[in-house]
Amino acid sequence: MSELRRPNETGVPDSKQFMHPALVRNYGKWAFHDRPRPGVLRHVSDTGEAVFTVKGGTQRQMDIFTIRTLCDIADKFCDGHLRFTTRSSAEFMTTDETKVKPLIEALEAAGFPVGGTGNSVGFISHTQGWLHCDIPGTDASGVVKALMDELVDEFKNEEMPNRVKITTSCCQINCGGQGDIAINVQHTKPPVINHALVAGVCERPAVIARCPVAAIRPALVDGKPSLEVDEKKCVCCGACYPPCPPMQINDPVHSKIAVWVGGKHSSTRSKPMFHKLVAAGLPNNAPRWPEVAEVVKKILATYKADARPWERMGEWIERIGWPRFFEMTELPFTKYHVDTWRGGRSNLNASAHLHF
Amino acid sequence: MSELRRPNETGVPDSKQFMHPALVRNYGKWAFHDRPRPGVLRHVSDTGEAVFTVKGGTQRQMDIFTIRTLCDIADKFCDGHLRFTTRSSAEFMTTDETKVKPLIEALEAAGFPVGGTGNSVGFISHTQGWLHCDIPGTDASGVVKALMDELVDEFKNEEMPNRVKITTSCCQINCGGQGDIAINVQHTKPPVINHALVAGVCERPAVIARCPVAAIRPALVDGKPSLEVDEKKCVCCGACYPPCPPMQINDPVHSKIAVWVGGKHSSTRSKPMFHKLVAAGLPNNAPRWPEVAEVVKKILATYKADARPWERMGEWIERIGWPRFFEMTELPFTKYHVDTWRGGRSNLNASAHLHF
Amino acid sequence: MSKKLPSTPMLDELEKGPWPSFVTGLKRLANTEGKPHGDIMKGLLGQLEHSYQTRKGYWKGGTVGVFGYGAGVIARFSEVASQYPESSEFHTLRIMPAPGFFYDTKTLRQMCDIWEEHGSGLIALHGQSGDIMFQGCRTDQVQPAWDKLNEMGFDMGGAGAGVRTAASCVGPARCEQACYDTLAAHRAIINDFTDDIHRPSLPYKMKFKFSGCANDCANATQRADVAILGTWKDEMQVNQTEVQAKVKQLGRKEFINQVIRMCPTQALGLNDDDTLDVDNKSCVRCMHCINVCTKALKPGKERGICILVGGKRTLKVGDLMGTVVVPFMKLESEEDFEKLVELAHNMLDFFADNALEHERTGEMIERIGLANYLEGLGLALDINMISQPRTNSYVRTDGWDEEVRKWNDAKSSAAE
Amino acid sequence: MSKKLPSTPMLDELEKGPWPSFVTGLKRLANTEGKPHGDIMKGLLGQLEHSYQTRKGYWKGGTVGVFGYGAGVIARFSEVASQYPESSEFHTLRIMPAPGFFYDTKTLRQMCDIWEEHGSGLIALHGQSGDIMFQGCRTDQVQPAWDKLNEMGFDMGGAGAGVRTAASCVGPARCEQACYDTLAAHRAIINDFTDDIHRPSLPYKMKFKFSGCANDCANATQRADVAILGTWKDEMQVNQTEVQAKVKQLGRKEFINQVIRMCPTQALGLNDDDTLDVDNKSCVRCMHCINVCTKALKPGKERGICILVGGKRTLKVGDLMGTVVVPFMKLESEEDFEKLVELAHNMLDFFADNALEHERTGEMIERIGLANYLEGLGLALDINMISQPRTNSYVRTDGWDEEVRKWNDAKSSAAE
Ligand code: SRM
Ligand code: SRM
Ligand code: SRM
Ligand code: SRM
Ligand code: SF4
Ligand code: SF4
Ligand code: SF4
Ligand code: SF4
Ligand code: SF4
Ligand code: SF4
Ligand code: SF4
Ligand code: SF4
Repeated sequence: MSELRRPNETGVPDSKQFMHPALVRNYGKWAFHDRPRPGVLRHVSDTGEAVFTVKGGTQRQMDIFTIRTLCDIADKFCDGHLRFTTRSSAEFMTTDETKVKPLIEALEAAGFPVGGTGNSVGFISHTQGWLHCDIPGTDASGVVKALMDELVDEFKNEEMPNRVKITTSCCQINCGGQGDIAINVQHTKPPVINHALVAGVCERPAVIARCPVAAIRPALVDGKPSLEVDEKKCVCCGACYPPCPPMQINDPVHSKIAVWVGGKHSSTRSKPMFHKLVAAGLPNNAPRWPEVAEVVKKILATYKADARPWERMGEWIERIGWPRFFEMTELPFTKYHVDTWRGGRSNLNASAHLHF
Repeated sequence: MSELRRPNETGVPDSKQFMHPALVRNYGKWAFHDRPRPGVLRHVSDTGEAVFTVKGGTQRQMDIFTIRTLCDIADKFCDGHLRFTTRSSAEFMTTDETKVKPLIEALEAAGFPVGGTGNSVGFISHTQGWLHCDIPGTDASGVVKALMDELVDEFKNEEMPNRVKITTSCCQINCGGQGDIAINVQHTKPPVINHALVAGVCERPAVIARCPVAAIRPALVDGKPSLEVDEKKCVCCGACYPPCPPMQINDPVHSKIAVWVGGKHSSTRSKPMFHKLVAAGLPNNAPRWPEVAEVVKKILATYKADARPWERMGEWIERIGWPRFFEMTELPFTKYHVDTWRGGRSNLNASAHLHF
Repeated sequence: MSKKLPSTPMLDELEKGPWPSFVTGLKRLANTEGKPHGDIMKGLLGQLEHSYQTRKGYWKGGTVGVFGYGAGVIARFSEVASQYPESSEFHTLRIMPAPGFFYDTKTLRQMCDIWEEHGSGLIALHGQSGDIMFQGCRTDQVQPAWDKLNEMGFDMGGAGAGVRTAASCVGPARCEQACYDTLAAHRAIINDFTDDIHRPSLPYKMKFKFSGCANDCANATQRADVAILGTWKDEMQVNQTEVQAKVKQLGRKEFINQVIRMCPTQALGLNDDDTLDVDNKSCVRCMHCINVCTKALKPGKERGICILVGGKRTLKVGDLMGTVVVPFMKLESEEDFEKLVELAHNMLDFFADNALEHERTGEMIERIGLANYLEGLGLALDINMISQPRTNSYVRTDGWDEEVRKWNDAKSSAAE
Repeated sequence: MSKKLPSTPMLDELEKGPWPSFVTGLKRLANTEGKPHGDIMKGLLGQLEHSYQTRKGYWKGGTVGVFGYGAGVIARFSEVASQYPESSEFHTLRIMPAPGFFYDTKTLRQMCDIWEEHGSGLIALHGQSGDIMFQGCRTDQVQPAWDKLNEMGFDMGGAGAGVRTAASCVGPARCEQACYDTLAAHRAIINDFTDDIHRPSLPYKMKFKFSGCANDCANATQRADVAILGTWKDEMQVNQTEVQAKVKQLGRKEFINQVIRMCPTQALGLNDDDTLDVDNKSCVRCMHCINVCTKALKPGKERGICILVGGKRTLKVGDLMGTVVVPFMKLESEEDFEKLVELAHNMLDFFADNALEHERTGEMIERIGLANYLEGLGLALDINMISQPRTNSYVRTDGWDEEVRKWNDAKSSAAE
């Protein structure tokens, strides 16, 4: 065997070498921007130079042919430069306004919808799912694709009150994070323990420590060291599963989908907000999750019709109130919506502020 | 000994028998009110009838001579009717506008300041103190009297941005409740246990259960059952003292005064708010507590100068931000201001909202 | 014959200044010859001066009561009785006033006379819970003083682990904002609970307070286990002409600042003709705009109460605000009032059965969860009870479909 | 020679519809002859279809790495390898892109070529943390693929209990709102932490994220242990002529609604001449008005960063947002950057020394208290770190005078 190569521990490369030259020229000198049309940004610098950005949606998990197609387009219109956004959309920059239209056409011809700017629905943040993760309850790529098919018009147009950030997550760990709408797996039954395997693979104290409600105890099963779960305490979070695969939390029927709304990272107007549970018990109905799509579309349509310009999902609901949100979206409200976790009392209505 | 009389278990009497007849006539028919001058309200009913209310400050803990003087005034101007407010001010009602001026003069001549309406500083809510309670760290009547002497002009005028509700409490139990400003005893050392007495008077398990931080343990001292306090854990709250007087929490030097601001019960605009610690370590300096008065006056003057119409103390500070509040009031900010109690993390700034 | 007035240099400092002085009052009582309060108050002034000098209190509790009742007298015995024997016993009688603190002078004078004869002559109007506090009574005078007060038509207030004396705002008697009859509700509830006031046997105290609107002039939200606040369900009443007058009075910019900008839910807009654009669906009945525009705006016509449960001060868990358990309920007919009283009883019973020793209602709900409390009381879950749904996924939801069914059933039966 | 494409009726459903289909991409790779990814992807499609049919995942973890590093490869072995042997090993290489996700096509094509040769041909641009994810590699191909990517000038990203790959918004490269150079800060910090990225030995993971302003396009506040956000200290820049133009464009009422009324701290007033009245002392730098009026308003000129610490997802305690530990710090000169990097190292060291196993920075701070964290880092307490002071009296304050002295000292030394 040949000698192994020592890595060049270089960290991240300098971005400027990859950047469109107009961005390098105007670095830190931008004066303002506007959006000539959905999917297109125009940033004007203090020097008067304008850069047009055209934004195209991708599937994130791309085959090399798709990436090469994007490169072809960048070579043709953007001097061989492009970038990706924090939401996996591809951005093509040019200083030449006349290139904008053909660029859009080229992207759309190649199957990349143009949009995702301003008050549109952006691409859905993406996790691994059955394609790659070792603990998923559903498939992220599939859910995202199915939903984006339904929402593509909202991606291509800017007709929402404000930007809509949707996230998906294939387990309750929720690598997708907070979102205006978050679509996450929610387990509904305690893990079924494969006792035969525990002794072999599981570092028991670590698993016991992982449980947020101290529901796991060491136990002897058939004379072998194993674990048992206090099913009354267990909140079905699945946190014990990654460190101990015999704690089988995933279930084709009982691992459901829940929809959360009103999360936000920005400190814009309101402080950042966590997303809030609105719908649960939705079936994990691969390959197109129609029940999930229906809920998401209903929420979006209601938001679109009722919210005011610049209101993010959570802000809109705070204004109109949760009673009206549930009324307009026709979602059922249950005791599970009432927070029972640590400090949950702070989510009760401690005021005479009432919405009728 | 004569036979004991069985009580008439009648509960509370009907108010209408005591009410000024104009109030009975217009009961539930009020259309609007205004304030012709500080200390005077005019309520107009749907029928067009107007009732004038003149409000006078009292010392709450009144001798019968004082009460009789109030009665004399009510007899002379108000057909023998009066009421007290939830803040112990006396209200005199008449339908005769010409009586308002002489009524005011009569009250002031008798030593009752007229005011406390609208955007003034109301009378300070009052607790028992050394006069009557069995656990006080200071005297409520004295603190209130000393402060009202300083604030009487703010009682008589309506020059504050909104109503100011001040409360005092002679121990951390805080019978005075939340206030725009709350002036409360704050103990700074753990209780000193009088072991000789514990065995005799103390129901030990009850006291142990009362401690919010589980700092009290049973102990044998000189062979007798007693208690001991883990001084590292103890938060000096004094909750163990009422059920067990040998847990001597009161100390002439270490029982200090703390000032809290921004509490509010109303759901008006903002939801109700708890008051927040701003100053502590003030000496319990009877008989006139000048250090406390100084802090309170500084806070009030700052609020008066800077807040906008209708902003309650807490709302004003939320708008301008705590940094500016401390800057303008020149109060020191310490690590003790940072909440460390259950859920205290929710009082940290979880946003990029910054005040400079 | 009688004792000399003690020297009270520190207290004397509290005779200075413009505010009415309680010390002057105490001295007035002490200086009166021929009444029992003369001596009592000399002792009291001595002990109080001693407290001021040493910065310590010298009262201890004990048990003193009246025949037939188990609470209502706060017993105080002096720890320095040897120095101040005249005030060695200084008990307080808590007596409940009429709701809204209304008096005629005849009644007040009669009370003064009784207290002149049997007590110290010191009366607090009123305690923070709402009692008339007759302060400073010798043990042997408690029963006679009580008998006379009771004969007048007044009853003992609460103390200890029972239902407490309630308080209510002035309400419809003199306030245009009152959305229900606070005084009647106060009376209806308290007079149905006299047994629980007088013979306390709960895990801990229980307080009711009544405010006619969200301004909460009775401090109910945080200071009552059960807070009953007025509100309305339909649209607020707007007189646009008066709105325009108000805009003129304040100026446009100031009107925007004080009204439009301060609405907590941005429910208000100012039309270009200076009329108001009210989005009643967003309005949370906070009262602000109505307070500013007393002539132009009023609560709606479909009025009633909301009930918040669990307010309390700080012991053990930190302060709690009450939280909504009944978002709206009419309170007009006799049946409405009966329903309210019944609900109050259910609350008390549930508290008695489920709270731990020295646990208030709010702490109990925090421990068992709101859903269980509602179920225990048979109250319907309502979205107005939360400020927002849960923000974490730590919950076992396998009863989801069943709960959805319940919600839908409740909705369709409400629609019927 | 090569395998048949498996039947994938469920996955085929995901080829329908307008959005670019990853299934089509997978099939494209599977259908390509003469490249290793042809077979790998046939296996993968088979296993994925099996997952869809049975609604279960079939990957398990393991340990695979590259020479010299302890992390960066996410190992995946199939539990159904007997049925789909071609994709029985399907590891991911996490590679860090340039800050801001900038590429030229040469670089991207080169990456595609490498992955065509050594991997499955599937690349995710990008992972939620910010990595380029080269997904689907046989164990024996990991090292050669890595060698080539590394030779290109790219380095391995984070995994496990170490510093993770960072993310930054586009920042000054194409955004007028950027209050500091996100890309430079990202690079400065990450390139000083390569050892902690590549040889993880912390109690748990640690993430940095960089956003140029409060809009937080990098999702730093909740998704990073250390969030670095741009802000400003002086007054915002206002072009009143452009304000008037904006009022005209939106109409007065709409301008009030969208700008004045939406400011979270009522810092804005509309003057009668349609100019803006900005109360910079009340403004919290939230960006809203600036976002609406991109031409009229700008952040101030005294720009810098604020640092929030403790954001994370839900495990064990529920989600946490980062909270302020440095309200303002200049980030312009080289020394400024050095100071930032040093601070980041202190944060890491304190975390390494004080966190429990599997405890994130936010949980640690919650456990030990913010004051102790600040003290550990030598950071000055600042009022911007709290949203409000404590609301309960449960604290032992006998060090009050000492703390006051510290505050006053700090204040007077700042004034010097
Ligand atoms: C390109 C991108 C940054 C990057 O480095 O990749 C970006 C770019 C811009 N963002 Fe963003 N944001 C980008 C992700 C985000 C995210 C994070 C995310 O999407 O996951 C957020 C925070 C989301 C949250 O709160 O959870 C974000 C919150 C904002 C906001 C605040 C919105 C709000 O009202 O809360 C603004 C302000 C605005 O809308 O004017 C903003 C504004 C902008 C502006 C207008 C800034 C500027 O002046 O150039 C940029 C044009 C966006 C457009 O397409 O209209 N951007 N922006 C990201 C595009 C993502 C995408 O493809 O959809
Ligand atoms: C008389 C009294 C009720 C009673 O039954 O005794 C009362 C009477 C009125 N209150 Fe009050 N409030 C009274 C205690 C309170 C309290 C409780 C307290 O003082 O301890 C509060 C809640 C305090 C809190 O939030 O902690 C209270 C919060 C309000 C508010 C809301 C203020 C706010 O913006 O938060 C209003 C609305 C307003 O100011 O227009 C209000 C308004 C009013 C109005 C204008 C209602 C009306 O239309 O008649 C009354 C005239 C008051 C005046 O003097 O200007 N009243 N008001 C109480 C007088 C107390 C005193 O002598 O100072
Ligand atoms: C007299 C009064 C203060 C006053 O001068 O007005 C008072 C005085 C006492 N309160 Fe109070 N509380 C008084 C209103 C309150 C209030 C305000 C209210 O009712 O609106 C509160 C806050 C609200 C609440 O209920 O939480 C209050 C919260 C407490 C607490 C703390 C309860 C908690 O859960 O945190 C205690 C301690 C206890 O119950 O063990 C307490 C205990 C006491 C005791 C019994 C102290 C003791 O353990 O011996 C005091 C007797 C003093 C005495 O010598 O008369 N007092 N107490 C008030 C009752 C007068 C009346 O009947 O009208
Ligand atoms: C690949 C990725 C999702 C994606 O498709 O983009 C991912 C995938 C995994 N995450 Fe994640 N996380 C990814 C970004 C995130 C994020 C978002 C972010 O970084 O902004 C979060 C939320 C923020 C945070 O850090 O809290 C996130 C929160 C977690 C957690 C929960 C941590 C917590 O404290 O609550 C875990 C569980 C753990 O660490 O034990 C986790 C664990 C995992 C593991 C390692 C599951 C496991 O224990 O085996 C997943 C490996 C999947 C795989 O097969 O590759 N992942 N994970 C993201 C990393 C790609 C990249 O390097 O660019
Ligand atoms: S959300 Fe869960 S299943 Fe999905 S990638 Fe993250 S850890 Fe894996
Ligand atoms: S699923 Fe969650 S709550 Fe249940 S045992 Fe596992 S870790 Fe504990
Ligand atoms: S605050 Fe404390 S000392 Fe004062 S009356 Fe209430 S219980 Fe007694
Ligand atoms: S003072 Fe408070 S914290 Fe200290 S021992 Fe007593 S009850 Fe416990
Ligand atoms: S609470 Fe409302 S109804 Fe009652 S007095 Fe105050 S303003 Fe009037
Ligand atoms: S009552 Fe309050 S919430 Fe309703 S419109 Fe007026 S200010 Fe807004
Ligand atoms: S976070 Fe701010 S600076 Fe960065 S891209 Fe978004 S708007 Fe621009
Ligand atoms: S930046 Fe935000 S807080 Fe500051 S004035 Fe604008 S809207 Fe208000």
